[in-house]
Amino acid sequence: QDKLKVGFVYVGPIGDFGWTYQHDQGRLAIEQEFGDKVETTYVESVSEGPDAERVIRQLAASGHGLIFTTSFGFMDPTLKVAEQFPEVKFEHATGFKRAPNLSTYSARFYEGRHVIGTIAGHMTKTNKIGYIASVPIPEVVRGINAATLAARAVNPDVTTQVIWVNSWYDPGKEADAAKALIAQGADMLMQHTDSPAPVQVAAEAGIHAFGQASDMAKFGPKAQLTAIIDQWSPYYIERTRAVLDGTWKSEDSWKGLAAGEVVMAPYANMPDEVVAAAKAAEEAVASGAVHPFTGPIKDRDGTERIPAGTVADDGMLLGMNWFVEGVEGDLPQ
Amino acid sequence: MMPRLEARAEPSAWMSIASPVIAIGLTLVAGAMLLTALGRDPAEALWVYFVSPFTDAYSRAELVVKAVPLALIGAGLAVSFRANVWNIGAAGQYVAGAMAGGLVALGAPEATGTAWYVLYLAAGAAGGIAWAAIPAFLRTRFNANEILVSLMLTYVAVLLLDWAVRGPWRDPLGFGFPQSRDFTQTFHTPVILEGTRLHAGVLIAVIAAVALTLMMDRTLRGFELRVIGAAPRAGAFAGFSQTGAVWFALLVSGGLAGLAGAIEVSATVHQLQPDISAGYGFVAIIAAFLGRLNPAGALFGALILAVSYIGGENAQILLKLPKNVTGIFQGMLLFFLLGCDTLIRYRIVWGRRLAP
Amino acid sequence: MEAFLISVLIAATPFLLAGLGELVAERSGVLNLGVEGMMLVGAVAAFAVTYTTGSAAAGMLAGAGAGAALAGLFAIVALGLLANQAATGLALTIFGVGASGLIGQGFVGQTIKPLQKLGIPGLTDTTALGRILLGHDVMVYLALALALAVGWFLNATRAGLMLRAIGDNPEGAHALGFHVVRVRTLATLFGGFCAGLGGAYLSLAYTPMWGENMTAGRGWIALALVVFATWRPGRLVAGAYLFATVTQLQFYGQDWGIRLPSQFLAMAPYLATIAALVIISRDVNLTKANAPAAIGRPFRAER
Amino acid sequence: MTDADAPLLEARGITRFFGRFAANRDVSLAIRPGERHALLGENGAGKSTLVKMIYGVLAPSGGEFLWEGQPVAITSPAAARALGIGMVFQHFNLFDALTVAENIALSLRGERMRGLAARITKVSRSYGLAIDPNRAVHSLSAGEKQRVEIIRCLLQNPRLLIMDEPTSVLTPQEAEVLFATLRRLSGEGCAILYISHKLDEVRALCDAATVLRAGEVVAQCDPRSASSAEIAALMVGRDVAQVGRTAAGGEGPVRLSVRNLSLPAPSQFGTALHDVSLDVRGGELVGIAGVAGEGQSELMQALIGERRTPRPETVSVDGRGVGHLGPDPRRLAGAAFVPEERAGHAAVPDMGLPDNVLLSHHRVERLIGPAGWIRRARTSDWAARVREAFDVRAGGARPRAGALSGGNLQKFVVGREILRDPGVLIVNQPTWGVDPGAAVVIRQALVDLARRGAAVLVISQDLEELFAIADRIAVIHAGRLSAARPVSELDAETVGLLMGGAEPGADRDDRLNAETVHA
Ligand SMILES: Nc1ncnc2c1ncn2[C@@H]1O[C@H](COP(=O)(O)OP(=O)(O)OP(=O)(O)O)[C@@H](O)[C@H]1O
Ligand SMILES: Nc1ncnc2c1ncn2[C@@H]1O[C@H](COP(=O)(O)OP(=O)(O)OP(=O)(O)O)[C@@H](O)[C@H]1O
Ligand SMILES: [Mg+2]
Ligand SMILES: [Mg+2]
Repeated sequence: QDKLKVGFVYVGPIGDFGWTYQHDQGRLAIEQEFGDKVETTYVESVSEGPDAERVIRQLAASGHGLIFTTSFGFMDPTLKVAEQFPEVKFEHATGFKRAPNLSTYSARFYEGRHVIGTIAGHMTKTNKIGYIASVPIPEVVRGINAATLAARAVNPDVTTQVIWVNSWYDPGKEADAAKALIAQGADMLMQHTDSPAPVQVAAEAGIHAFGQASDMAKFGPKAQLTAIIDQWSPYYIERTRAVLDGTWKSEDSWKGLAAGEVVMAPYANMPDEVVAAAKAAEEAVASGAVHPFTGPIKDRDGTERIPAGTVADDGMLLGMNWFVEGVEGDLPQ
Repeated sequence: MMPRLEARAEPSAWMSIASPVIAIGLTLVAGAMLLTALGRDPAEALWVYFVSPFTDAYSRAELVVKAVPLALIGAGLAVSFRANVWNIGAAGQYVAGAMAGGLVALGAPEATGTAWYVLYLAAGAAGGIAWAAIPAFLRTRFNANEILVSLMLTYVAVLLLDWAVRGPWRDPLGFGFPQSRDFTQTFHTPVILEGTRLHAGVLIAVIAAVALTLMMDRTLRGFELRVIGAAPRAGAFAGFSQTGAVWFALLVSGGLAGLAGAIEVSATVHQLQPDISAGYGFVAIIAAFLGRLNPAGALFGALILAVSYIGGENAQILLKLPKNVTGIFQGMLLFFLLGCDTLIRYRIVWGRRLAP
Repeated sequence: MEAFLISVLIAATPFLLAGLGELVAERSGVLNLGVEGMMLVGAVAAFAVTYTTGSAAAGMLAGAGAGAALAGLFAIVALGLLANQAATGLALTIFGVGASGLIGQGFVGQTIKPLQKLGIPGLTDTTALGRILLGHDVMVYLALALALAVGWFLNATRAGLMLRAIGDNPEGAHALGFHVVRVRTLATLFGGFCAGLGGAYLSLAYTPMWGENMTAGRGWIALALVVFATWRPGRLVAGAYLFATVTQLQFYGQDWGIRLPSQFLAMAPYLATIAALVIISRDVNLTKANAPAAIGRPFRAER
Repeated sequence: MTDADAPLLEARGITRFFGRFAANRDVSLAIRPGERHALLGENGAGKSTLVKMIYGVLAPSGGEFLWEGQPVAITSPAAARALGIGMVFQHFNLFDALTVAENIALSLRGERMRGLAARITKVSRSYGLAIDPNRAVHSLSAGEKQRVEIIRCLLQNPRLLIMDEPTSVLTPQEAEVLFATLRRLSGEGCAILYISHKLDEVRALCDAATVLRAGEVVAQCDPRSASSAEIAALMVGRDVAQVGRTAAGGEGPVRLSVRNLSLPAPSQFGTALHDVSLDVRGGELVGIAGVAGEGQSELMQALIGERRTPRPETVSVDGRGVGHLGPDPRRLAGAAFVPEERAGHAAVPDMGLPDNVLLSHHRVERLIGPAGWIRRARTSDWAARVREAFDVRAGGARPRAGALSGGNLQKFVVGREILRDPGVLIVNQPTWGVDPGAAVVIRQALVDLARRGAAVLVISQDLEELFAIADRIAVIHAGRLSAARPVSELDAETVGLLMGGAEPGADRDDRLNAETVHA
């Protein structure tokens, strides 16, 4: 009878096949793992404005013992409710405010970007990567930079063309942006938006693309080289277990390939030697042998941001708001 | 035999009270059918939707919190629609109001004192007014359709806010995330019930709605708007200015939407971020119609909508019903209400009436 | 440039389809603001049917039918029960968003084969003009054909004449024995049919997938286009292409090095719409000439 | 198998309810081929209702129609047209945005547009009703619009032609052309069912008449052998009084003066005003005659102040230039107005009578308190006084203006202004569509007001009315106003010629030029 109720607050619909969809996969994994011992609940499409606090509080008040709030904008409301419900454990994704009963977590997606950058560097013939970017926040900028650095490490002539679509999810716009990038000569499409539309466009145009958030291979079986999958299940299962065991404590988790939170979809549509290079890159990052942001790194104005021989610390990564050399496109300051 | 509508000699006073009740009843019935089709127990689901939001003090306070912006905007829209001015862009005016307020709150981090808070609210209203002035100007000067202009400006306002909180107003300590600095305590709308989020905005909403109702029913200005809305040529005969009415209607509704934006931000999230509007501007249109285009009625309409929202959240939590069901409920409610309002002026007769 | 023009042609198609439907409805005196809702329901129905049957044609029809079904709801409330048309249309949009999301739940993340591209071997691939003008899916041409058909219908047929007469003076048309409500209902259904097709185009061709709210405001733009076109099909075609051009500019513009915050580029279509509205509307004679005099006005037949 | 002796159309016991109200009760009448049959009755007697049933627009609640002796169900206008029934409606039934040919095509089934224009031209020539089939209807004058309606019927080779108050928009000369057409048609065997309030006209044209009162047939008579007074008495059920007139009082001061008023056309559908000048003295009632659409509404708008001129002196009230001011200051200066259209212009149909008093009196009668607060009690009081003084009948204690019958609403909007005792009263179409009884009340009130010293200006398309009440008459044509001449110097013939634009400087070509300049 002592079921643990686990609540999730989503920013989008579970039907976005992207960010929220993957979190919901994590929720389902909890149910799978713990069966009768847990009960899960979710509230979708909660706007990051005034409604969030009420929803989170409602979950806390209705007997949920562990609550995941899965978007940055839920940070302050989560903190506020956490203060009111000290016995409830809270987990906030991508934020930076913690409390004794509030943990934060995120995933090092840029590690995956390093891998796809490596692949793109090998595969591109036009030396031009098209990058469909959602909104200019450090998370997105970091991904662009990681991919560009890795690609240029393989092939110094590569440039990355960024188009902002100002939306995390708008299939039409994403498709239009993809076409614009292809028209500009890009033969590799990367995206930091949630819909599979760019992969479809790539498939149609006969070029290659990388999926985002989930494996989008079926939207372009010939086009997708790999995808960076958000794999929240290991973390969700671990944290749920911790609550069940009574070992949960507040911490900041930022794991990547090594922990299986960032997973590369099966490598496809590339020569074996590129697969090998991709696997090597993946392995190197996972083992810690390579850090995607290892100096010397200059921003595109030529200023040295990371000196030779050092790696970027997490603080720098979290606040990254400059483009490395080789990135083309606007970056609002 | 096909049903026909037959005009009543005079609008039915009884139906004008009964119509919303019937509409809600029909929504419940249709909702129950939908829930049954989804394989849920309709009684339980309807209880969660429509009763559970009233069961504890916190939820009741939340109902009001949710209703305040809807009521403020809805009351203004009621005035505007009555004057036959179709301001569909309240969402944009709401955002503009929040931004104008933000200009004060972020620009004066050191400020203390109620005067500053009042200035903040005034700026919010002014922001909404400024944004609504654009369709007013284009309509009166160039005859441009205010429905479309105000609607398009909503997208523009949202993008402008997006740009501001990612650009010039971005919190330097916010790790680059799209949000402004927190407003200082000076610019927080005071909470009036400890332990809840119930804030003083509700007083402003009630005062505004009552004042607007009195204005519409009892003053020359309201009469003027009603005449121009009902018979523009009679308005010209009376010497009322059509242009003036368009300006007034848009500025009042825009000002209230702007005020709602400023209040909401200062009462709940305490900072600017891209997603402050939560669709209020659009939904407030329903609130206005639920209140039968009467500003005080918009209070009632806003409350009903708040119930449907919070009930919808509860249904997700307690019954794991998808969010979209809430949208369907709202759509149905509005359909039924509009349909039932017809009965105020018409009666339904089956077949031909051969003798009285 | 070539890709830009191709993108414009494709992006214009959903606007054109939905706009033509609304144009016919408005010409009969019906203002249905529910285009966005009808497009969404059309999109989800088309996807669902294509996914389950594998037939894109069946999907198209289903999308159109679903749009028409929603329009039928509008007709009952606004035409049958004489409710305020603006409010009914808004309700339709709210309802459509919810209903499409609910229906679409099981179809998220599923794929279908995109709509077949036509193309004339030899012509389509070899020349730039061939690539730009030929080799699109059938809907691109169908939308243009529909524009021609609507133009012909309105201006050269007796039924079109009757429809215009009803939009101009329903009382008079009634006294001549025309079935005002019936014709308006049909026009409304046609509007829903076309909006549904426009939605279907999004989920079958533009981006062959289903996602909640995937129309992203295109229905509202279609409404604006009708006013922009001063209720004339020919101008609607021009407007749709013009508008698609501005929309595409926000992406190609970033490419072409227009250094503006992307938000400002994203505003461009909306600002352009406003500018166009102002230019068109300031000439009262231009708007009045084709504006249906009785638009939005309820009509009740007494017999 | 038609009965040769049977009437062309026979109505038997026709009844029609609107809700509980019987607009027609047990109405029977018969029309023979070639007969010119008048349908008479005061406003609301049920004339239009009856003919709409004959034309299939409305369905009877009871009774039956016989066509050549056989019972028929006329279920739609198309069915009526198939039988050979044509109808010219009381209120024009044309589509402004369409051309003449398109308008006509709409009522002809299976007609090809291509040949139609030629047929229209042919028929219109043969009946002397010239019209250009390709013109847009909104650009036509009222008389021309009516031609379109008539030609529309003629093209169907009608066997029964219904005309509902066709002459209210025609000059006497145009009416003559119409009568000639109708006589010729009936000579060809076509029956005519003719509705009019103008009894002289009926007596000259028709050879049979049915009189309705309150929805019931009260008499059948031969109009040629009855006097107008007798017929009027049958219609109203009592003798109709004449307007009592005393001679105009001596030369009062000029209270209303219009000086060189020119205004461009408000839209492509409107008429421009050219250099209009006129003086009305206290104690005097001046009439402006003219057929519909010659600038009356535009003049009225300019006089009310709905449209203004930059120069104050274009319109003066008691010597004060108000041409640049809106309606309220003009009212404060002592003027009062009754525009032509009662529902929607002079009154808001959806509002009650007190609110409709407020409409024109809010400033002048101190119905507004501090801060714009409406003085409810005073306003209601005002409305009650109007109702009492002018015998405004309406159901319910607080009726909407729109629920009043046309005549009663007209009495209300006229009474509302007269009760203010204005120094200047300007009225457009004071008794349009109002029955003889109510018309007398209104006309008498206008005359009395003038005799109390006010300047009264009456714009009317009804010449008989103007001759009955005006001291001087001017004629408006194509936006120009002729000099006002004393009635004693005028006769209907002269005025009619002026109305047709016969006099100097104002022929039709000129009007067309004026329109293109301002378009
Ligand atoms: N659409 C309607 N619905 C209900 N009642 C109506 C309607 N139209 C008219 N009436 C009723 O019928 C009566 C007569 O109205 P109407 O305006 O048609 O009369 P009329 O022919 O103009 O009469 P009058 O002789 O006074 O000019 C009024 O009492 C009114 O209440
Ligand atoms: N649609 C309607 N609904 C309710 N009452 C109506 C309607 N149409 C007509 N009536 C009423 O029926 C009565 C007869 O109207 P009708 O129009 O036939 O009168 P009429 O004799 O033609 O009068 P007029 O001389 O003013 O044209 C009027 O009292 C009128 O108000
Ligand atoms: Mg009448
Ligand atoms: Mg009549």
